Formats: sequence, structure tokens, C-alpha cells
Amino acid sequence: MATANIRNLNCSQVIAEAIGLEMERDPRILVLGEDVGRIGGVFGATRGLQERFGDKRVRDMPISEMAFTGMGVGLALAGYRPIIEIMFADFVGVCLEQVYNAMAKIPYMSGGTVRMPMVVKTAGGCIGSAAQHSQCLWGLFAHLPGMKVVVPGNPYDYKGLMASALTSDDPVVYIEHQSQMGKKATTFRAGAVVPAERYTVPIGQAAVVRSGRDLTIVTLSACVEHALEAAETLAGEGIDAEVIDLRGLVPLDMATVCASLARTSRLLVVDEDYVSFGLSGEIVARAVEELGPTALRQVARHANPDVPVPAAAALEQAVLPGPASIAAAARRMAARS
Amino acid sequence: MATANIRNLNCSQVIAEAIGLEMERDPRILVLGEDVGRIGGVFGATRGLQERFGDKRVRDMPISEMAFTGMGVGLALAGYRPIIEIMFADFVGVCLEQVYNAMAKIPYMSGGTVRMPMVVKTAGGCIGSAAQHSQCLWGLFAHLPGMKVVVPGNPYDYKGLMASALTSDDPVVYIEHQSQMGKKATTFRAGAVVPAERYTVPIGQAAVVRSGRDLTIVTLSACVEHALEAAETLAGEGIDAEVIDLRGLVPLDMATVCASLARTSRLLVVDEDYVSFGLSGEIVARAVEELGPTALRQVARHANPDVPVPAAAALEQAVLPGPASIAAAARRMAARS
Amino acid sequence: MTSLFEHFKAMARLRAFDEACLDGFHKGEIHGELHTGIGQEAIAAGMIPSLEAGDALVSTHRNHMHGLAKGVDAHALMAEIFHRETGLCRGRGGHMHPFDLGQNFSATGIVGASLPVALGYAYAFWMEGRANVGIGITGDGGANAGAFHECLNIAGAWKLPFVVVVENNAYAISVPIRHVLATPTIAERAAAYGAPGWRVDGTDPEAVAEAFARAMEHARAGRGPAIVEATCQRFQGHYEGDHDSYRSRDEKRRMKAEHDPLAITRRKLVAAGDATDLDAILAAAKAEMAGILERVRGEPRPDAADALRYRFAS
Amino acid sequence: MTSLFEHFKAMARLRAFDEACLDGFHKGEIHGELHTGIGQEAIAAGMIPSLEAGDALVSTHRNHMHGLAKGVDAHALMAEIFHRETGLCRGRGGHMHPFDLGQNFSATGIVGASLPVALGYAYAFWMEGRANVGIGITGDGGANAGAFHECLNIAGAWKLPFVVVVENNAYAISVPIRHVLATPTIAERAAAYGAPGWRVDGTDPEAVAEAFARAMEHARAGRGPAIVEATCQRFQGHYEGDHDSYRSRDEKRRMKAEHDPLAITRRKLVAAGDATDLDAILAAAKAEMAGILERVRGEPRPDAADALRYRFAS
Ligand SMILES: Cc1ncc(C[n+]2csc(CCOP(=O)(O)OP(=O)(O)O)c2C)c(N)n1
Ligand SMILES: Cc1ncc(C[n+]2csc(CCOP(=O)(O)OP(=O)(O)O)c2C)c(N)n1
Ligand SMILES: [Mg+2]
Ligand SMILES: [Mg+2]
Repeated sequence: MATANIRNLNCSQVIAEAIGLEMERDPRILVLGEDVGRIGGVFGATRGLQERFGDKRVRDMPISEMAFTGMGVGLALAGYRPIIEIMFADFVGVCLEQVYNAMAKIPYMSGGTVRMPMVVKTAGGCIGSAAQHSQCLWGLFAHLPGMKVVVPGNPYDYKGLMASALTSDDPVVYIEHQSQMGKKATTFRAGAVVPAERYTVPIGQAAVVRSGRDLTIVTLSACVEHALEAAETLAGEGIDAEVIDLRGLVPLDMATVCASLARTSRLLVVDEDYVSFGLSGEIVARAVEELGPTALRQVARHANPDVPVPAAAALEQAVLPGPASIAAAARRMAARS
Repeated sequence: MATANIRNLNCSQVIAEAIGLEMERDPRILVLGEDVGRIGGVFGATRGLQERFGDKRVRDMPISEMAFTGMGVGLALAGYRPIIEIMFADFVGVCLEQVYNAMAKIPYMSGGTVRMPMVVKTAGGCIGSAAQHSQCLWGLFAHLPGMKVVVPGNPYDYKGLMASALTSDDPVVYIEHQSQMGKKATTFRAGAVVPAERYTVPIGQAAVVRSGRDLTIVTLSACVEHALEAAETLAGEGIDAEVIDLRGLVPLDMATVCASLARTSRLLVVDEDYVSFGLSGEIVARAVEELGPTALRQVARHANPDVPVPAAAALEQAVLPGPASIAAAARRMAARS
Repeated sequence: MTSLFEHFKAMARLRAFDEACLDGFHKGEIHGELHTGIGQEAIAAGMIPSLEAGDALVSTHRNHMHGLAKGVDAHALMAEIFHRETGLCRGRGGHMHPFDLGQNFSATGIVGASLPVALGYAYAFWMEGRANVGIGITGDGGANAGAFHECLNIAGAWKLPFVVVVENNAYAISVPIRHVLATPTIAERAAAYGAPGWRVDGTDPEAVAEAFARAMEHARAGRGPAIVEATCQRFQGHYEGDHDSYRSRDEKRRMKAEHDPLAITRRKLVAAGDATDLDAILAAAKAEMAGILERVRGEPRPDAADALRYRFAS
Repeated sequence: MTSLFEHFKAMARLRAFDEACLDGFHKGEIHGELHTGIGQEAIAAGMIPSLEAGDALVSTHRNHMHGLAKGVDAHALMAEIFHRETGLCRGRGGHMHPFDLGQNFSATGIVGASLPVALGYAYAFWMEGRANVGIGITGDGGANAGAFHECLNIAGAWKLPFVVVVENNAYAISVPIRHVLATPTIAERAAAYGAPGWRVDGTDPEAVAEAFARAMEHARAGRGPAIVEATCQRFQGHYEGDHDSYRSRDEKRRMKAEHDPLAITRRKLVAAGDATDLDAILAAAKAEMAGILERVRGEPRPDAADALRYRFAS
């Protein structure tokens, strides 16, 4: 780890590094997607891989997502471990069929005789590109059974979770946050140090990224950094927030969440995805189921209020969680208790 | 209403009747879908309409769902009120793009200058056709903002909610239950009487279909009948269950649910859709948010445990709610209290 | 070259298989839907001579005959259709979702979804420099799905070993293909992908075999994709229970009288003076499949307690 | 017939519009992405003469010029791009999602998704017996999406008035179309849909106008769909901020030197002895668009308090 502290990659470089290490290790891994080859991905997360591994293993595809997502299924059946890149999560509407009816279901439908070691890699979250290029949609993937849903929120996890996804025998949806791809590792509050060597972060384990006594903020992806920033502000006001990074939705690590809630008894779920019928409701429901309703003194959700992401900056800011709005939500809870 | 009690239509006939009445009233309504014309739909819910309204207004489409769902969007922009039939809800993976990125978002993206009076009509639920033809998926639609999601569970509502969908200026997803399409009106415990005249059932209003003191069963679609049957059994055991038919997910009528919970303080959500990241979690979360965590003494969910629907009957029965399993879930709650 | 007699034998087995399924279905032994290929046997039979073990075949909701043609064990397939623990997929998949990794065979219940998966195999073979082919089956209806275009374009651009077999039985459920097709044939679309396309009489196993062999050679030789469109008739309703009101009584009578691949082939064999007892062939096929059905009937169904197994490897 | 001079005037306005947007973008006045059509003006300009108010046009992420060609108010469009309350969509949609019901104009940010919506209009016109056309724009990349096939097949089967204009600028972001296309041209796919297809030089407004007029007449006359493929070059990166490393410096230099539709047209006008002061035309267009931009700059942005408005009618 001698090199760790002098490396200052951005998250997309970290991901490319992880994929490169796995591709070296395992010749069955290949990458299909739009612009993943010559330019190494519109967010840069496959940069340099085509040069190293050739244009068959890292392939620029036409805009035919249904075909190449299904090719991923066929390649997995043929013994490969394909990474299929859907450039933005928003585009999954053109190929969801192969994702949920084939990739996710074949292991179960085949009675366990077939495994689907396939990774759907995509970018979610908002960087200002409005309603059709800003969605998280992890709640959608997680609702559909059969795939693991991994959502890293810091450089260390981007690398380690990609390694785990590529060694998993189950299908994995791996969702990056657009805003983090160009963000330098050293600017992160959590997971800023990224070893050059290969390592894995287990899928399905949440992390307590900040300990606190007063309330538990449960979140993931870019909102983890927002929540940590909010927690610093709140600390100055005498509110001590614990922050949990879920690191994914399926499997959902409720043990870590419940252990925290057992101490704080206040739950604030922060989610950049749409609020209804998704992650935030599931967290609340499972907390209530597992701890019993009376164990929780307060419960709140702060997420996109079920509107398409608007184009105008002021509107966008009004519907997405950020450090200030998270702090405000926590303050409202503190005031009520 | 003189004729009401002598009519014994099945639900698909009731739906066809509703559509016919609206098409007579409003020449802008048309129906596009596979097999909707000559044979009147594989479930019969558009039977007789092509003969009455011609093959332009009731059109058999090729298996090109992306094209004809998008045609619905174009037709709505051109001033029509299209009904787009996606034969099974499971197939939405080939055309979700036009449903969620176009139909559902255009009203908001256009700043309210464009309305999308479009109905996506589809059949969900299980009648034994395994993993790719048995899904409910209402949780998926409801998670994606901009469309109303209507799920009738009895003949009266099938008719009245279709009338409302076809007069709504908002996009509506209308989900039938496969198992109810051939079921005769008179065999229903609720909503068995279907007037011949036109009437509407408002979108977004739940119905208390059975009053009870001990617990509140919140459900929808075919599970309403299952829950009513379970409630009869439970009544004989001294457990008095209230049953609420949500009749849809968006808008979600939590007022009716909360009013009931204020009395029973026990919530059992029954859902044929996948349990996680969907309807059942949302109900629990909103109930906790609106009533406060301490208002509820018990909370439970009974839904598909996040597996694809298996082919074998015994397995299928093991993962889907039915009268016996609902009664058992209620009994477990009663035993704990 | 495969003799017409061999084709007849193959077709007899294919029909007998689906008739055994029908028998079980009508006795209420199959939970859910059933789509048979009865009337379409000459297509699967015509494919057999050109299929190698290393090739991959991805089929549709109407897949039994393709599975058998690809070498899937008839017992394992039938046991799956009857949802037994001894089935290909332990009764979890059912008749629309058979998966046989060993034979590179699978299917899907979603129309149009077979082709992308077959293309994935084709890409694998091409990468490996293996002279194998990914074959995707579709009906006439499925050829109107967008995936058809996406897959053939990709295969055409990179000369992937990809063959599309279109079973054109003139209908997608109730919708006549001629009402919803821009061109007289599906095969002629091949030009849009720089590929050859052949339309053949899909009730004639020799015609199918010849066109399919040509397509497979083309693909194996690294010259890219090809389309084989085989016209045929579906004797049963779209699924068992289909009222089939969209085809007139007369149309259905003529279909069976004039377009039965078994009857046609039989007449040809007889006319050519083949002395074999063809009834004995049919009877043997029937007996084989009836035997398998009997065996399946005695086999265990999945246990409800196992409903959550197999969803994840770990 | 529209004179070359008129085309020049139209192109000057189209370019000036996108240059004004660029100006604002580089001053940080546009939140989010921007895709311009600079270099591709001859296509939109060539469409103008054949577009009627009652026709419908559905465009892509690169839609400004098509909107202007269809008659969308330049101020309302620019105000939308700059997310003003005075914009076409009150600043909610942004530059990829303009909707103008009055002009039957809309767009989408999802590649391939424009054509189905345009086909819906075509169906409406056909039903009404109106001699109007639904026009769908796609890039070369979008022509590989499945929707292209589904829509053209439907239009071909029923002879719907549907015209597809393919702006072939040789790239889908970084992917050269020649690497991912099975045929030399996109236009030749038209035969697969029983339709005519023309490939023209999309830097020549007269060539575009002629082919587009022919396609529109074909569609208006009830003879079904048509494809117009217009080759062109995109001068800017795919979006503003694109490193554009996939095109060599030399390629980009030649592109601007040899394939600029404004420069080409200007040379032709000068060679033909046209005495008009073309610089004055360019200056007037620039002034018009700069004026609009100034006006937009003074207009109010949406209020955060209104973020939840407009999601439902009721
Ligand atoms: C995407 C999708 N749309 C619709 C269906 C429903 N469906 C099942 S089979 C079928 C007809 C298929 O026709 P064709 O491809 O000609 O095959 P055939 O049944 O005639 O063999 C339809 C519409 C489906 N399974 N998937
Ligand atoms: C379904 C879908 N896939 C991918 C994208 C991302 N994307 C946006 S534009 C573009 C390239 C489009 O190329 P082309 O159609 O040739 O249009 P051009 O940008 O060259 O005008 C891509 C891949 C998208 N918006 N939608
Ligand atoms: Mg067919
Ligand atoms: Mg392009």
C-alpha cells in the first residue's frame, strides 16, 4: 500500500483499473457497450482497456442495446463473464427485457443449472441533463428479482465492488453516479485511498461511514458524500448523525442499519431516486418489521418527490437531495424530538 | 339499474363494454394492440369493438411494442386518446422506454403545455404461465413518476375505472388480473353488480370492502377476493379483519388506509407483486410516516418473496398469496398480539 | 445427404413428442400454457443434418422440436414440460423456458428475445475462431420485433456466424403476417443486412435441409449471417385452449389435408417406391414418446419447501 | 423551387442560432448538456420548402435546427435551451425535450425514440385521410436501433405517410458508422420495407431539398414511407465538452475546409454571379440570434417553489 497515498485517480480511472485487473486474471471477462473502446467510455470508466485487451474483448457497439444486452446473456450461457455497459441508467427502457426476463431470471428458471455471471454497468444520477439523462432507477432494478444491485459511493468501493461483481456467479447491476466519475479520489470524505493492488469489497454489506448518536442517515451513491457534509454541519449544531452507506440494494444489509437504529431510534433515509415505491420505503418497512414499530421514535425520507428531473438548475436543486437539504431534514427531526 | 342484477358478464366483457361506451362518446379514443381487433384481445377485453368502430380505431398490431407504444405518444400529441394494449405486463421490457421516458414525462417536461391522455392497458398476475408471463409489475410502473397506476379488482371497478382512465388527461396504466378476465361478475364477493349504463369510479380512491376491528388487510387486484375469503374464515375464528382494496397505486389513497389503521393499529399488506422495493414497502412507510411509528402495534407484509414465478404448481402456490396463506398471515399476527 | 426416409423418421418423433404433451395437457397434467409445433415438423427435422454439437440454438415459446433437433434429451425436456424435479430445469422453467447448457440450447417466452441471445453465442464463436454458429429461431410475428433488426445488422457488420430461422406459419396468434408485413417475404429483408436470405417450403424437409445447410455453411465459413424463412402451418391453436376463431373451418381443413409435412413426405416415399413400413415408424415414435410420458408421470414434482432455492448462486 | 440563395439565408439563421447557444454555453449560462447541429445546416434547410404546418416532425437530441425548420419560434426555443419561464416548456424540458404542440414538433433525448412518435402522427393523418406526413429524424447511430425497423415495417405494411430523415454525420459519439453498419448505406435498407430510399449529399441544400420533396410527395400521395439519408459532418464534438479525440486533427481540419455547407453554398452563389452581399445575410442572422439571446438573458428562470407543478393535469 506504499503507493496508495500518492495516487490521485478519479473514480472512472479506479473503475477502469478494477476491470483491467479482473480481465488480466480472467480471460472470460469482456466488455460490450457504446463508446467503451476507442474512447474508453463517455465517462472514462473503460479507458485504456481496448488497447490492452483488444477490440474483441472491449467492443464498441452500435446503438442496439436490446441486441447487445441479450448478447451478454448468450455470452454468459457460452461461458463468458460479460460486462454490458448501458451508458445511462435512463436508457434501460430500450432493453429491460433482456435484463429482467432473461439475465435475472435464467438462474432460477433453469433450476440452478445455469449461472449468469454478467454485469450490467451503468451510470445513474444527475449532472444537469434533465428528465431523460438523470435517473437513478436502482429502485426499479431492485424490485425485479434475480439480480444483485450494487451502488458504490466512493473510490475505494468503486474498485472493490467492481472486482466482486466480476467474480460473482450471479448477475449484477453496477450503478455509478455520473457526478462522481470525474471526481478525484482525494476529494472524497470516505474511501479516498485506493490501493493499486486488487482487492474486493463484499456485495451486500453496508458501511457505517460516520458514527453518531442522535440519528441514523441511511443512504448510498453520491448522497453519502452529501450526508457526510451535512453531518459535519449538524455536528456544529450539536446534532450527531450516524451515516450508513448501503453500497447497494440487493442484498440489502439491514443488519447494519438495524444495529444503528437500535442505538439512535431515528431513521432518515436519503435517496436520489424517486421516493415512492422504491428504496426508501423498503428501508422504512424492513426497519419496522425487524425492530418492531415501537422501536423507532422518528422516521423520515428525503428523496426525489416523484417528478421527472427538471432541466432548470433551481428546479433540479429543489427536487434532489444535497448537503443543505439533508441537514435541513435532520434538523426538522431534531426539532420534533 | 333495472338490468343490473340480471347481467352476468365476465370481467373482460365488462371492460369491453366500458371501452365501447367511451368510444361512442369520444371519437378520439382508439385501441392499438396485438390481437385486439379480430379476436377482441387474447383475454377478450376488446371483443366486438373492431366490428363496431372499424379497423382503424381498433387495430391489430404487429409484434412491435416499441413502435406502437410510441405511436400512442404520437397519437396523444396529435389530439387522440389512445389505448395501447401490452398483452402481458411482463412484455413491458421491450417498450418501457416509451412508457416512462415519453408518455409519463412529457406532461412535466413540457411545463404543462402538453397533456398525455393515453392509457396503457395490460394484464398482470399469474394463471400458471411461469416466470415470463405471470408478473404484476405495478410496483415498477408506480416507481416511475408521471403516470397514474390503476389496478381494479372487481367487475364494478373494471368498468368504472376504465371510464375514468379514458376521461383522464393524465397517462394511466390500467392493469387487469389475468385470472379475473374470464371470471363471472356474480362470482365476486365485491363489486359483483355492473350497471349497463356508463359510470365512473374515481382514480386514486381506495375502498373498504369489508369492515373489521382487529386488523387491516391492505391489498388490490385478485388478492382482494382472496383477502375477503380469508376474512370469512378468520371471522369464524374470532378474528375480525378489515379489507381495503387500494384500486391502484398512483395516486395512493393513504387517507383510507390510515383511517382504518387508526382503529385497528395492525397492518397486513398483501400483494401479488414482488415484496421488495415496491408497493408493500411503500404502504408500510407511508403508514409509519403519517401515523407516527408508535401508532402501529403490528406490521406485516405477505407478497411474492422476490423470486421469479416458478412453473410447477406447488412452487407457484408457495410464492403467491392466496386465501389460505393470507388467513395464516393474519393468524400469526393475532397470535403475537 | 440425409434421406427423405430419415427426415420422416425424425418428423415422426417430433410429432409424437408434442402429441404426448397434448395428451398430458388434455388430462390436466400440465399446469399453465402449452404451445405445440404440430404441422411444423419439417423445419426442425430439416435442421438436424446441419446442426453440430458445438452450435448453439435459441428458440421461442414454440421450442420443443428445436430442442429435440439440437439433441436435448427427450425425457428431460418432457419432464420439464410436466414440471418434474427430473426435468431439464427441475420444473422451475416450464415449457417456454428450457435451458440445456450441454447442448447450447435455450428458449424464451418473449417474442423476439431469442435472437440477441443467439447472437451472443455467435460472437463467442467468432471471437474463438470456432466454426460454429449461433442460430436464432423466430416466428413470422417475431421478425417484426426490433431485435431482429439490431441483431442482423450487428452480425452483418462483423460477419458473425449467425443464422436466423423464421418459422413463418402465417399467423402471430390471430394476426395474419400478410396484414403486418411491408414486403411479400421476410427472407428478402436479408439484403438490408448484406446477407443472403432464402424462403422455402417449410413442409418439405429436404427443401429446409438444403436451405439451412447453405445458410450454415455461409455462416461457418465466416461470411456472416443468413436468413432462412420456412413457410408452414400451425395445426393446433396458438396455445392449447385457443378458440382459433380467426381461421375458418375450411382453412383449417385444407391446412391438414394439404400441408401436413408427414403426409406429404409419406406420399413422396410411397411414390418413390420406398418399401419401409412407415406405419411402423410412426408407431415406434409414438411408443417411444408414450413410454417417456409414462416415466415422467411417475416422477416427483418439486417440493413447495424448495420454492426459494436457486435464486442466487451465493 | 427554393433558390440557393433562400437556402443560404435559412442556413445562416440555423447556424447563428446554434452559435448563440454556444456563446451562452461557454459563458456558463446553460445548465447541463448541449448538442449543436453546426455543420449539418443544409439538411434542416433543405427540408423547409416541403414542410407544411400540418405535418409533424419529431427530432432527436440534436434538434434545434429541425425545430426552427418546422416553424418553432426561435425565441421560445432558445429560452427553453436557457431554461427560462418564457421557454417553450417553461424551462422544465431543456434542449433535448422541446415540445411545441402548435407546430406538431417535439424531440427526445433517447436515441431511436423519435421514430415511433412520428409514426403515431402518421397514423393519425392516414386515419383522417389528411395529406400530411409524420417525419422522424434520426442520426446514423439511431438507425441501428430496433425502433427503426418496427416503424418502417408498420408504415410499409399500411402505406402510412411516414418519412425518415437520417442525418448521417458518420459518427455516433465516437463510433464510426462504417464499423457498425452491415451495408454501405442506410438508405438501401428501404427496400426491406417496400419503400424508396435516397442517399444525398447533406451539405448540399438543393440535393436535400430535392430528395426530401420526393419523399414527402411519395408519402403525401399515400404511397407509404420513404427514407432520406443525408451525409454530413458534425463540426463540434458530440456534445459541448466532448474531447473529440476519436477524430484526428487532420480529419477535423478537412471537415471544416471541405464540408461546410455554408461555405460550399456561398462559393456556388458567388460562382453563379449572385450579387447579393452574403456577408450581410450572415451578419443579419447573427444579429437576429444575438438579439434573441439578449432578450432571453433578461427573462426569469423557474422558481424553485414550482418544482412540483405540472406533473399531473388533475
Ligand atoms: C414481446 C412479446 N409480445 C407479445 C407476446 C405474446 N405472444 C406470444 S406468442 C405471440 C405470437 C408469435 O407469433 P410468431 O412469432 O409468428 O410465432 P408463432 O406463435 O406463430 O409460432 C405473441 C404475440 C410475447 N410473448 N412477447
Ligand atoms: C437508447 C440510447 N442509447 C444511447 C444514448 C446515448 N447517446 C446519445 S446521442 C448518441 C449518439 C447518437 O448518434 P447518431 O444517432 O448518429 O446522432 P448524432 O449524435 O451523430 O447526431 C448516443 C449513443 C441515448 N441517448 N439513447
Ligand atoms: Mg407465426
Ligand atoms: Mg451520427
